[in-house]
Amino acid sequence: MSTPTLAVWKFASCDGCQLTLLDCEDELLSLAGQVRIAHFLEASSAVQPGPYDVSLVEGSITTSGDAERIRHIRAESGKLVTIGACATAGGIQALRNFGDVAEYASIVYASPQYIDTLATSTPISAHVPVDFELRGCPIDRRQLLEVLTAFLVGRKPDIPDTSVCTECKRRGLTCVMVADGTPCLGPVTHAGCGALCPAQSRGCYGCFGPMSGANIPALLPQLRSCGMREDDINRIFATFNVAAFSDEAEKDQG
Amino acid sequence: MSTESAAAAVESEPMVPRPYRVAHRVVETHDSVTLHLTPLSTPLPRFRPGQFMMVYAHGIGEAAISISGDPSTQDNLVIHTIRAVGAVTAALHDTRPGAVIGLRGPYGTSWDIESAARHDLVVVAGGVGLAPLRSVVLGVLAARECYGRVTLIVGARTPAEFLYRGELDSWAARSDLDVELTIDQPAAGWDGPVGFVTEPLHRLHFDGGRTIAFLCGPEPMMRFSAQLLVDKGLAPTDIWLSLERNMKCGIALCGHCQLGPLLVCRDGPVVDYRVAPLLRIKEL
Amino acid sequence: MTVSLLARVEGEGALRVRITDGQVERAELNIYEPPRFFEAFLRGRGYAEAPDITARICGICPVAYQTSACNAIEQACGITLDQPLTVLRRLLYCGEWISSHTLHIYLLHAPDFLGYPDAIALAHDHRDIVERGLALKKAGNAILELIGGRAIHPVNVRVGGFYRAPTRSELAPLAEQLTAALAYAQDTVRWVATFEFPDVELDHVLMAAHHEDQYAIEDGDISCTNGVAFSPAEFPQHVVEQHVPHSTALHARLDGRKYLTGPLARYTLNSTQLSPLARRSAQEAGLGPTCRNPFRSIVVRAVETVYAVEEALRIIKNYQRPDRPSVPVPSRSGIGHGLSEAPRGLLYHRYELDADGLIRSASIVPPTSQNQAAIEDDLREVVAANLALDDPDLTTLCERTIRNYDPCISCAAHFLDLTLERQ
Amino acid sequence: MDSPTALLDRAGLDRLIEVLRADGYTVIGPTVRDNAIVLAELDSGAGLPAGWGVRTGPGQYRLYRRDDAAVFAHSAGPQSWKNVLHPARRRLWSSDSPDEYEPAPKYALLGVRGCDLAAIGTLAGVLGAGAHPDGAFRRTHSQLFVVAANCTEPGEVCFCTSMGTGPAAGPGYDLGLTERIDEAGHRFVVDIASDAGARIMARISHNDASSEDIAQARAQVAAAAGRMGRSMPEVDLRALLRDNRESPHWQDVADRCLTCGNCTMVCPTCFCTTTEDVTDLTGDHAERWQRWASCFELDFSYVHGGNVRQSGASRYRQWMTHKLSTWYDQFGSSGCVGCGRCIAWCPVGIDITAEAAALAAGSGADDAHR
Ligand SMILES: Cc1cc2nc3c(=O)[nH]c(=O)nc-3n(C[C@H](O)[C@H](O)[C@H](O)COP(=O)(O)OP(=O)(O)OC[C@H]3O[C@@H](n4cnc5c(N)ncnc54)[C@H](O)[C@@H]3O)c2cc1C
Ligand code: SF4
Ligand code: SF4
Ligand code: SF4
Repeated sequence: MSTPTLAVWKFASCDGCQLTLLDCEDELLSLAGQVRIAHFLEASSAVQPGPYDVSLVEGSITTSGDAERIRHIRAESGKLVTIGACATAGGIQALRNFGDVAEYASIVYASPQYIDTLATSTPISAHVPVDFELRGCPIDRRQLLEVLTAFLVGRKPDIPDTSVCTECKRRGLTCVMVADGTPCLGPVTHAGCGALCPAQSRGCYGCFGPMSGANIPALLPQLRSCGMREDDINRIFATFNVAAFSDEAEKDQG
Repeated sequence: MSTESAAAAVESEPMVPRPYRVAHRVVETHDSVTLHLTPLSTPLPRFRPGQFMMVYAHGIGEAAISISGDPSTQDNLVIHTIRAVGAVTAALHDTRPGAVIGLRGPYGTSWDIESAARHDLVVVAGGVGLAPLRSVVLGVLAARECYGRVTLIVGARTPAEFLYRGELDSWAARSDLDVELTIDQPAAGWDGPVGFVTEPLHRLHFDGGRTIAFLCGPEPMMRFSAQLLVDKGLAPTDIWLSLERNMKCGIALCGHCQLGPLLVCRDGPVVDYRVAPLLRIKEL
Repeated sequence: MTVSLLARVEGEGALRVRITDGQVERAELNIYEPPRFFEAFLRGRGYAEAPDITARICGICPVAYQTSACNAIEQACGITLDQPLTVLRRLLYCGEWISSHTLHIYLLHAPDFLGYPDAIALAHDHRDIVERGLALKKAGNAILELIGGRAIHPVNVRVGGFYRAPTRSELAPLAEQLTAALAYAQDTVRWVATFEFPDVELDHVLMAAHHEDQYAIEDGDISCTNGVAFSPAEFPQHVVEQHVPHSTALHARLDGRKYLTGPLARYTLNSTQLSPLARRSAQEAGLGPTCRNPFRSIVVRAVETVYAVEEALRIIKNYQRPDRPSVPVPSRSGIGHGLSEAPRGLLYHRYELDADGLIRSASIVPPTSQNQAAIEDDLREVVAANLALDDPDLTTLCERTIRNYDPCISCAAHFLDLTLERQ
Repeated sequence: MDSPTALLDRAGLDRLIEVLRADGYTVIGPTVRDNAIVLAELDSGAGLPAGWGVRTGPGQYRLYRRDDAAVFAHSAGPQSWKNVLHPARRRLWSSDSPDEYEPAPKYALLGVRGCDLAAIGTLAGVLGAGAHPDGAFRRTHSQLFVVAANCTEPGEVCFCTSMGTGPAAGPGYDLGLTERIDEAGHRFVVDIASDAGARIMARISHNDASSEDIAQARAQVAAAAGRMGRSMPEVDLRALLRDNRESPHWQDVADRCLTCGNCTMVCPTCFCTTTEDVTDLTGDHAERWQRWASCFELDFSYVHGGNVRQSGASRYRQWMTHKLSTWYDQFGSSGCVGCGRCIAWCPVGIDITAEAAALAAGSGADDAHR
């Protein structure tokens, strides 16, 4: 069997998710022994042409040029895995989907006439078929390794689509919502981080986006009784996974 | 206490797979193969028809797979027919002779062909549902004289999707076995009956009280067939079907396979049709 | 000549140089990063959200964003941190310096000096060296993970301090890892000192944070090599950003001049405040009290890594769990300015808050956009001095020139436009 | 209840911990961490939650300072003995050493209440008593030393009386303590229920328990039975749930339920697990792990083609019906012991007793709401 090739691509994003790959200090060199890293600009100037067995895609689509580029990448890729909230849900920049882009541009740029950008920030899956979506802002290192190993050996990645609460309890943490009255989005948020925030006595703020079938309306009264105001609640759902949470909330309404 | 011997301890580690070698691999259909497996260490206990094994593909995972071999032989061969639908089954499907896979089992309840002696039998299989029922047919044929009329009805989506095609033809050629093959939709080169297994079931006559039915296939197929047989006078306790639920352990430890009061891996997979009210409840 | 995708920089950018009749007509660093509009999103958000939101501007230096945001908002709300909390913040920041510097040294920059396309190829021939780098980087990440919860976008930072302060015994295991890391960091200085450095001296004004008592990391005032010094609140009066048409990037200017922030600036302005060990390392590596050779920035980063590891060890040794993890922050209307020394240079934030604690306006000036004008200037000079080289060699040289600055394009992205005409 | 008795003072309790540790036991008991009383290894009696009490309610748990120094006067916290006996994650097998297993730790459990002692028995019925028992559970369980604590301080969400598991600890312990604090001091009436218990007690200086102390201890525990914060409706719960599989009330609960799985995780008897088969990057080294799973997880019921239990209603029904009804069919007992954890630790305070009452009331009317 020839060595499988891995490519890493970037769209609108912070680089954090691809950095996660370089943060696999213990595994990086052995990974490099298992796969040929054929395209990873953040790490290498040696670029090899496609096709690639596995492509990791970071970032969201925010320009027409990028919408074109992702199609090429899809065509060159065996498995295409999106990494992170940007690529999977449009990221924080998807807030523009709910606002006026021209106005945003004028806030940031002195000469907004130079700026040409799509009115939306959309996930990769809105443009091309995706084989696997890895959640998180940023993704979790262990989950990234799990997905890579699973694809290398042909296994189904063990990435449970359940609540952060299940991880919180498995870790033996005390619920911050019940014991401290701290608002927490854990019950509606996709597992994967290992309940990082509750471990720091903080409520989850949903950076992994909603789990499937999240019952968001049922959580709202509890958030209110933990002292959140209506606009606080609206904002906490409208951050790193704004588009995904608002889709999930719509499903609950419908 | 820790004085337990290591062997005894491993005995009580029921989640540890036992290595088996793929001795022989038969391609059945475009997505199904039959694997003949021989033990590399102490063989697992003998099986009864309808029981299953947890089959492990190295590093990929486990799947519950029925045993399809002949219950009347005394060798230690384990036969499985596997349809590739996901990661584990695809990996098992792709193994080659010589490869080593892991087995745990046999687990679960069985089709009690001994108690069915002196009865007429009707065996109804849909798709891979024929895999466990092959053991029933082979077991019955090994003691054919003990049974009354034996009817085998097998449905598949297309002619190319019948398992054990050669064997089915040889069974069909026997005078002591009525074999009815049917496919879902008309297909070129097929001059047999077209329709679901319920068609022949509907057409044929069965003596309620004298007949025992063994069913395996998709759940709706089993429900319709069983209901038809009840309508034809069979008692629910004479209709035996094999259920399928998510299984992680196969030994009543993991909780995944619950169907109301039943742990399908332990109280099933083979159950009688008194299970009907449970099957009717949505999302149970 | 166009180098159309820069490798081994954070973010994606391109460099374009136009040479007409043997003259460098244009040298541009184009950044492909689509705009993400952070300043716009921040309007109307609660002040407490700023650290988490701005962290997402850059995955390489999230602590820098979180810290500058906290500094600015704490100033706006009129609070000061308890001393132990400031120290904990510095410890967290040391983690980011160690991890980010090591990333740059081993994975991005060193391959240039040794003629490898990347660290993986380097590991083929020198596995022990790359493993040392990874172990050092891991020690930095261990600090970030222990205090922050995770290395990228830590979850434990809040305006006013932390959500939870670690206990002394939780920190203790870090000391062991860092003690080993200190040796690796010193070896790193020795290693990079053996590289060959072209002889270049920059004459830009250098600007860095400066703190009276310590090598400035998590806070400070500003000082410049031309003698100008000012407080964070005066930053807008001195630094003005222009949206220049030729590159569409916002270029920052200090009192109308190009300037540079980053390791060279920090070292040149503050090197006397480094620990004796770090100073000794610097000396052994051939650095004087100042350094203006951008190729040697890799040595400065290595020296700063020694310092950050030592500093982290010192803080852990003296650590007592603070009485409270954070200082309460009452909301009030006001304006606050905050800065800190991101690994790549000075990072400035300014927020205007209303009485309910909502952000009315935000502005962020990251190091890369401050340095961009100077980088382009350098490029032009490098190209002009090396016109004789053939295209591939010139390309490599230009890339190296850019990587000297470790430009973080993600940081700069919210100022930059993708749809530059390219031909 | 005719076992021999003794009286220990507070220092005697500390000594008990010392002696158990000296005997090679890892002593697990209550201690304060992160605003809750959790179960963790105790180095000494100093780790006990002296003077801490808890106030609980649906979705509520708060520590408070008591005005005495009681160490067992608190009801169930976020963890149960399940965390020790059936850990959240455990390696089952490794391809490198397929025949090796880790030796079972020797645990002494300190402060096990009646409800929780019953729960340990229930778990043993599931994991240790079938045709293919869980080896690690069995080994750990078989060498347990259990110090029970009869409950004198039931909480707002407790209903062990309804389930017949408390407040007095049932059989299955080695030593049973009843904590007493009055003018005569802080002391524990000890029921010595096993030879192992007697051997340990023989090494600790103690007094005889006066008949008055014994009588008062018993009376205190009996009185606690009347102070349960909650109770189950007095109907045949097994039949109630069996007959209500298609009740519209399930949808009513589903509207409130987050399907987050907290109730199953805190439940001392919820035993469900998922198997993870993993490899390293090379694919050569394979391991099998087990972790707690929850019937609230969507893919818990996955079969090729989809999940059997999609709706929140069906998942809540599965959980509650299993606890109160189908557990009898499967394992011959109730799956619920009345500890109240699922009520306190449900982030939105769904109350199994109130839901049972609503089902019993027939229509599944609104009185299930708080
Ligand atoms: C008692 C019993 C006997 C079976 N006999 C056979 C047989 O003889 N031949 C055959 O081809 N198939 C049989 N199956 C079905 C087979 O177990 C599934 O197709 C297989 O588990 C799918 O696993 P996968 O990893 O390939 O697929 P995926 O779809 O990737 O499944 C992932 C996981 O979900 C679970 N799962 C998915 N589908 C099922 C299912 N239908 N039943 C139980 N768990 C499931 C398993 O834990 C599996 O590992 C039987 C199932 C049961 C319960
Ligand atoms: S998902 Fe978050 S961490 Fe990942 S690239 Fe986007 S902003 Fe960065
Ligand atoms: S702290 Fe949050 S994640 Fe943890 S159990 Fe409570 S609600 Fe769930
Ligand atoms: S707890 Fe929530 S916000 Fe925190 S890291 Fe995990 S998913 Fe993100």
